[in-house]
Amino acid sequence: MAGAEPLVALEGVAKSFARRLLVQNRSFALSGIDITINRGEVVGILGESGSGKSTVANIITRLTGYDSGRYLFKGRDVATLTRKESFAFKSDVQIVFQDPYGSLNPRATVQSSVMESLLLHKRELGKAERIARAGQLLEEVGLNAAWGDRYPHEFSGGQRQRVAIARALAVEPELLVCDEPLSSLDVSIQAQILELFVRMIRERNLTIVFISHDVNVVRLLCDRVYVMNQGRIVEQGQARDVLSRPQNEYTARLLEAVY
Amino acid sequence: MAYVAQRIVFSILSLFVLLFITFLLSHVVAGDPAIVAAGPNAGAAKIALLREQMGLDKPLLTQFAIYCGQILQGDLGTSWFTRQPIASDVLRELPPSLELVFIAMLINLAVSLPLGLLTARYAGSRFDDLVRLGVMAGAGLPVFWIAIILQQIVAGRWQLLPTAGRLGFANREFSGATGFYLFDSLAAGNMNVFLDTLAHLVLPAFALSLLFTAVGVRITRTAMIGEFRKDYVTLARAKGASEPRIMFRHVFANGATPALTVFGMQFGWMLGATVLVEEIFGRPGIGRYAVKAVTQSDIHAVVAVVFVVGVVFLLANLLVDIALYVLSPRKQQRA
Amino acid sequence: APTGTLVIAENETPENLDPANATNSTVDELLLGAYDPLVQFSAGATEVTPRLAKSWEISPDGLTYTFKLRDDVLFHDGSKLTAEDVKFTLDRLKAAAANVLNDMGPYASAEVVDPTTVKLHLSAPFGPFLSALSRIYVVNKALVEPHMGDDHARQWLSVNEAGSGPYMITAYNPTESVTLKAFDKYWGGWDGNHVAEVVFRYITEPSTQLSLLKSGEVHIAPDITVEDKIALKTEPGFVVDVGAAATPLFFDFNTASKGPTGNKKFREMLSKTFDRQLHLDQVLMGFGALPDGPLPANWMGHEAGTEQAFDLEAAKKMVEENGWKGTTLTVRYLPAILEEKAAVEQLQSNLAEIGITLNAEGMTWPAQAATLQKVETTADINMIYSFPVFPDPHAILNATFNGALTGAKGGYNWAQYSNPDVDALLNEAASSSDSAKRAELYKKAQKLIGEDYVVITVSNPGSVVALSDKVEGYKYNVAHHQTFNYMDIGLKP
Amino acid sequence: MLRLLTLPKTNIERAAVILALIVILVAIIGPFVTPYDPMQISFRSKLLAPSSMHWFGTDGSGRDVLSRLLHGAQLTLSATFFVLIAGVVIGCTIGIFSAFVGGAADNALMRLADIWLGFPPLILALGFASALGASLQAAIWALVFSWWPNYARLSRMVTADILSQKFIASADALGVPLHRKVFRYVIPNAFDVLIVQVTLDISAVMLAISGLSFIGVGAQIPQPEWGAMIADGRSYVANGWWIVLAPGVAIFLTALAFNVIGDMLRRELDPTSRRR
Amino acid sequence: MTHPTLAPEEPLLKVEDATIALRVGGRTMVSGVSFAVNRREVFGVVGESGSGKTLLTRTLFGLQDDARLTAGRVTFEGRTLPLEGYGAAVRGLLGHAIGYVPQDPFSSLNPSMRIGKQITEAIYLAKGWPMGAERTREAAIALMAEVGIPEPALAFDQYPDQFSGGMRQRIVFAIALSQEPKLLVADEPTTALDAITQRRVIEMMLDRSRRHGLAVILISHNLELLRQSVGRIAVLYGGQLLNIVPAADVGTHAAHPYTEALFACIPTREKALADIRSIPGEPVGAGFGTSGCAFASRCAYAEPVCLTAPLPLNAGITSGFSACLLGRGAQ
Ligand SMILES: Nc1ncnc2c1ncn2[C@@H]1O[C@H](COP(=O)(O)OP(=O)(O)OP(=O)(O)O)[C@@H](O)[C@H]1O
Ligand SMILES: Nc1ncnc2c1ncn2[C@@H]1O[C@H](COP(=O)(O)OP(=O)(O)OP(=O)(O)O)[C@@H](O)[C@H]1O
Ligand SMILES: [Mg+2]
Ligand SMILES: [Mg+2]
Ligand code: NI
Repeated sequence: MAGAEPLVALEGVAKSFARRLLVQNRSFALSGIDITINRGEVVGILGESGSGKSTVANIITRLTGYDSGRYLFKGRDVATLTRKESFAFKSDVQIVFQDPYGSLNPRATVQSSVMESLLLHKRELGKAERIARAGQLLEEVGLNAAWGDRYPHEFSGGQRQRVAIARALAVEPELLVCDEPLSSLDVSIQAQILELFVRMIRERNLTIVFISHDVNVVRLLCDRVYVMNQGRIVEQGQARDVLSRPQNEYTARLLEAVY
Repeated sequence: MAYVAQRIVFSILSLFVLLFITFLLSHVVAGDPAIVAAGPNAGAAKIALLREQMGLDKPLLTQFAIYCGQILQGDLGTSWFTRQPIASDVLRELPPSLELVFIAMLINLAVSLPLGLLTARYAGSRFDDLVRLGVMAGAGLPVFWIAIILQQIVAGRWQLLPTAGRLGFANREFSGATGFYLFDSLAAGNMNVFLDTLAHLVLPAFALSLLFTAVGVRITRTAMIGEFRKDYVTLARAKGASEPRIMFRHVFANGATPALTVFGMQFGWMLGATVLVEEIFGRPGIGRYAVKAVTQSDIHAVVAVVFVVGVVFLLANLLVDIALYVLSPRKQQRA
Repeated sequence: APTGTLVIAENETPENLDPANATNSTVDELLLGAYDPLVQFSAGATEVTPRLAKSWEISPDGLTYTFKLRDDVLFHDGSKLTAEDVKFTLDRLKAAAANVLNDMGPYASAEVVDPTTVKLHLSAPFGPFLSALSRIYVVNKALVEPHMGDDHARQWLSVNEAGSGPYMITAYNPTESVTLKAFDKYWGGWDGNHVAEVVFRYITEPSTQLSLLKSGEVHIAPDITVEDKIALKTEPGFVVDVGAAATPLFFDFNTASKGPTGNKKFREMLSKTFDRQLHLDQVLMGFGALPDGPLPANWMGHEAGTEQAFDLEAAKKMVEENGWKGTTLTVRYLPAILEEKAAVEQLQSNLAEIGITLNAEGMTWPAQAATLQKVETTADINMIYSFPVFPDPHAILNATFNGALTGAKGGYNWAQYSNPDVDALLNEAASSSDSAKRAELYKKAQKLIGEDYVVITVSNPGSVVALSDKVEGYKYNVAHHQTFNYMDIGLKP
Repeated sequence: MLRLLTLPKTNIERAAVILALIVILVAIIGPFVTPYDPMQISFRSKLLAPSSMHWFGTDGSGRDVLSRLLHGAQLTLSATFFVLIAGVVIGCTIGIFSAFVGGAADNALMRLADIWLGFPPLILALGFASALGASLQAAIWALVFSWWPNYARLSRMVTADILSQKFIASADALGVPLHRKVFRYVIPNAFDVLIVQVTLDISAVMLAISGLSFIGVGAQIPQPEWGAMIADGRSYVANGWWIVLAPGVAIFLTALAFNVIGDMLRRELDPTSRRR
Repeated sequence: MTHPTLAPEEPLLKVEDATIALRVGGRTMVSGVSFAVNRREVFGVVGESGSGKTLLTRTLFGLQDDARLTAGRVTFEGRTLPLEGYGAAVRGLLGHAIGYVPQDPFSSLNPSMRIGKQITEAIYLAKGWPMGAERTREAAIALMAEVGIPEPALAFDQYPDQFSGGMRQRIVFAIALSQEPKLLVADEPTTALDAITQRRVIEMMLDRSRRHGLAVILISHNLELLRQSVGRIAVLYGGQLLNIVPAADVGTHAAHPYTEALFACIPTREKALADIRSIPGEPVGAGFGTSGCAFASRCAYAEPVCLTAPLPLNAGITSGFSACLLGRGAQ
């Protein structure tokens, strides 16, 4: 992919959370990180709890801002996007969260949750078409389209995660950010969703940022990996290399601790 | 200490909100305060004079500043009804009410804490169901109604307790330095008066406390039940600690803290609710004074009561919070 | 020597102790024993008798009254009462524009002749002047003067007592109780059976008053319900005293109103809508006299038949003829007084039947008084008792109907009624001392008032008081309605 | 409404639901089914003890207590519901706004609500009512005035809780516009918590209104508001205990019924007791 | 029932055919569970979320109020605990004989009690005050040092909120160990901790067990963790105990089909993507309420009999066992 423009480029992005009003006691979530994601890549971000992984995900999807540095999306600095372009950006980048119980509106049927994506970003579709598309998407992620009029609480965790993925895919994003999509699922379901990801990566031309603290999953799924610790990127490179011959001392310790 | 400072700052802020509310009541909602202050039968000239004296020709913000200044100097205005400085009226009426609330609070705590703890421990049991029904019933009883009924039956029909007043006839001469008869009588070593005061307090305090006790039990139960679900209870059981030990050594201290914060607030609310019982039991007090003032359209006196009750409320909360903070070992966490 | 303690229940708390407020019975009953007036109406008397004044002379033109004072009167602080104190008292009341002076007519000034002689000057002759003086309580100048300030010592006298009467106010807790103790150096001496101490306990609830009376904690309970009083009549240990009161209760129509009550015809209709007989029978349970016009029927100068009889049919016809259906009126009254409430409910109920809505606003006396300061804030109908300060037609008619004493002018003419012919008749009657002539003038005035449909005289209630049978010497005093002659009362052992 | 009938688990809850429905029904049709005119004075039949003619007796002015009770249900309940609805509308607008803007404005608003909430509502209402003049309307507004912070705080807490959930973040990632977020996401999800709280508050508000009427700053004669009826009857407790008893029991039972229902709703609807 | 001759060493804890039902409603949540833990053995229990691991252990050790043992036999150190009044009987063993470490280190310490106090309280409850306050304190401090708390003397007087999750979990261990129990039950003691801390805590526990001869029941949903840490693993699924398998046999055909399938789901160091195979369908939770094998609906080998036949009761509870109706995975 050399030469091609990266899809996402974070350059020295930093972010801190103010802890308390007045008191100058800032905890740094991120301190000046650089991340590049090329089209078609599956990039893993590894790190322990609190290392700043979710913050990166939120910055990439523009759910949160950053204090300094630059974020280039398809070469454009996102800070310069107009309102309209910002809205369009949202159909290019989608996110799947960890907690399948919180990531769907409990008061909307799963079908309408999926259709909402279409309603907002595929305005050209009529209602019947939207319903058809939603059914199609549900089938694609391994759910029965006839279940569309059910509410999230009628589904298991794994099924909800499938709905969340269908909802994200509905707008046909170029980049899918997955923030620990497996970690709150049962072991046997984790494997199912993992297989779903593998299939999607194969079938769709998706670029994926896969955030996880599970070294083994990242090893299996990702091309490239960033290892984070305390808001910094401590190591990066091809997944195979980094995870078998870690250069960084922290990475080594992490790998060693993993069962 | 930062926590204490923060609480004090918050209380001071609250005081200003309180001042703002009372200012609103007396200067905006009630209409022209000069007319109100002048009282009936005042001529136009007097009203005009008052208007100037009270600074009512100035902008509202200046008026508010003047108002705050006056009140912070302890000047609550003059009652056109009793013609006395309201501050001295209120100071006279406060002790009997506080005494009443104090006893009602004791009843409340004495019932709520153990009952809350026990129902939390035996949540879901028949006993718990029964208490919960009692709590919901208690929370539905009109204070003034139960006061009338109690007075008629316990004092009237059974003659078990005195009907009305603060002291029995034989002790009518009694007076003390603080106005808190319970305290004054003890200080004077007069057990007779002490018991008499107490007897006169039982019915009104009980009537007053019912509603609050119902809420108190519920809150204590909720707080305690949360504690019982925590793993440290499991760990204590696993250590082999006995149930009483778990309840009193472990759960109680942790669950009582949030409950006590609410009891602090209840103190103020109870003081407000004295309006419903004092008149029925013919007791002097801030509640009766307030009702009187309302019916006399003595708006300044009413507003003063609102203010004073608010201040007592703030103080009670501040004291409870600081006490909890000082007693609590987990200083970092609370700060 | 006086012994024992008399406890009296009272439903309304006193505003203050200021003699300037002596028109208010709750205040008056405390001052009655604590202060001395120049002359007094004793319980049962129809004429004034000497008190501080040993004797008096009236100048032939009726403009100067000269009083000879007793020289053995001591104030409670031990100092001697002199003519200076009398002058000071009246000067202060005048300067403070006190309500008690409303009934003093054209009183002008006081003059000290010598320590035991004081002259009072009037700007015009005024028949009931002596009677009116019975409410002027003489204060101790030496004590009060330092507190005059710019409020004429109102604040100080509100909580302090400076009198010379048989009893001293020793404890004043206005929401709870007031205690008076016998003054052992009282000039009148303490012969006979008297109590050493009087306690007023302020108990709002009639039912509580009843309980306390029954348990012996109070000796006199005036405010329990009529039904309870009737029940007590037959109960051993209690006495129910019925005094022939002269305190007519009025519905005052706002005659100056721009609303419906400004219309005489409308008022005519209204004045037919109240059944006095029913009120007397069922609310007062027969305690009282059926009113026939504003003056009690046995009073000098009473004119019969000036007011409309109850005739709801006729009223209904008038409403229909004039298209008054759907009118909404407001009445203000004192909810603490059960009779007032019952009367309002009765009127509401009757008016509802003929298609008129009557909203009621319960208020207290001073609050209601405050609304009378302007015609615009005056309700369509106000309820008011006339408590005549002395038993003379003037005390009722002048206070209630004189255009100079409208509510807007600070008086008790709450109908805001102003008829120059009536005013002239009342003034003429006041300045005369010829009884027959006065009676004639008052009759004329009543006719005119009746033709203007100013008020409905609701009732002439008796004063019904429940007492423990230990109480000896209680007597109803028409001139001091709703008070108690505790200085004459003794307790049976 | 139908759902309400399927929720009760115990006999007490069933009884409470039935009682509440009866009370609401009475509040709606009560004024039309009174056996006697509730305002009609009839001194000749005053203070009659309960009998087959007058089930709950008559009061000091000879009015049928049952008729007044039935008529008063409408007055009492409509006043209560008005306070609650106005309180909810005002409180929730402020609360939801506060949660959305966050930051200093949020902080200030919530501190204000905290402080406001602290003051004894009865006293605050008393002050307000006396400033406005005594009437049922004044009492109602006085209570709204002192009640809104409850809902401001609650709705702000619930909204903040909802806003912190991931489904809001996914809505943000999709670019869901604000109004849709408020009406499709926040309000439906906050509804259950609010309805539980409102149900539990019914008794408190009802008690407060009748308390204000009792001390004379609420309903005026001849309005048969239940608290005012108690105030009315208290002079007669010695020889007309039923006048005080009937409205007191009515308040008590209504409050109890709504408390039980509130408790039941909390069990059934409150997400904190349901979420895993 | 007649017993075969006991092995030379009798197991420390023996659970036979334990059935657990909820007190309210009486639903059976866990049925027919048998296993035995030998002295000094580290015994693992694995199962997906909701399979009943916590419910089983908490009920067995008298810590669950709302469930009870309705059938079965529990023997501890050769003493059989009566089924009637089981809770009270087993509570008598807690502390001095059986220790328990709850899952969440953040709530398992009393926040308003100094941690030293919490440890000495445990010592007092297990042994009284045989050695006096001062010695007890020293013992507690020594123990804290042993579980790896830096500056234990200082920590003694501190409150729980002054410690990180890992430290707190060590303190909880110290509390349990201070009573010198014979059996330690740890319910997912490390799931709330990050990977590095997790490994440290587990190793600390294993080390302690080795050195003091402490028997441990380690509950986890992490099969890989157990495989590397314990000797035998009991596999729970839907409230049934399907397999007791030596750790070495996990991932081979020597295990129950579920154990095999579960292992196939887990990405490990060694596996390639192709080695990962998911189990179709949704896991059933404890108390699923049908007869037959709980796993039958998802099992690749299932035959009709699996849906209906009662599971075999396990006799050989001190070694391996497979509940497979088709005889798979049985030695
Ligand atoms: N809204 C916030 N306010 C304050 N601090 C925050 C906020 N969000 C995150 N942080 C802090 O920023 C740091 C990084 O958080 P982040 O959620 O990005 O970590 P993470 O690697 O995703 O952790 P996890 O594995 O637990 O999800 C943490 O120390 C966290 O406490
Ligand atoms: N008191 C109870 N009442 C009803 N159901 C319960 C109760 N306790 C547990 N359960 C149910 O029993 C099943 C087993 O729960 P348990 O907590 O034992 O599972 P677990 O294997 O420990 O899972 P996890 O890995 O999530 O801790 C779950 O489905 C749970 O919902
Ligand atoms: Mg994260
Ligand atoms: Mg568990
Ligand atoms: Ni056997």
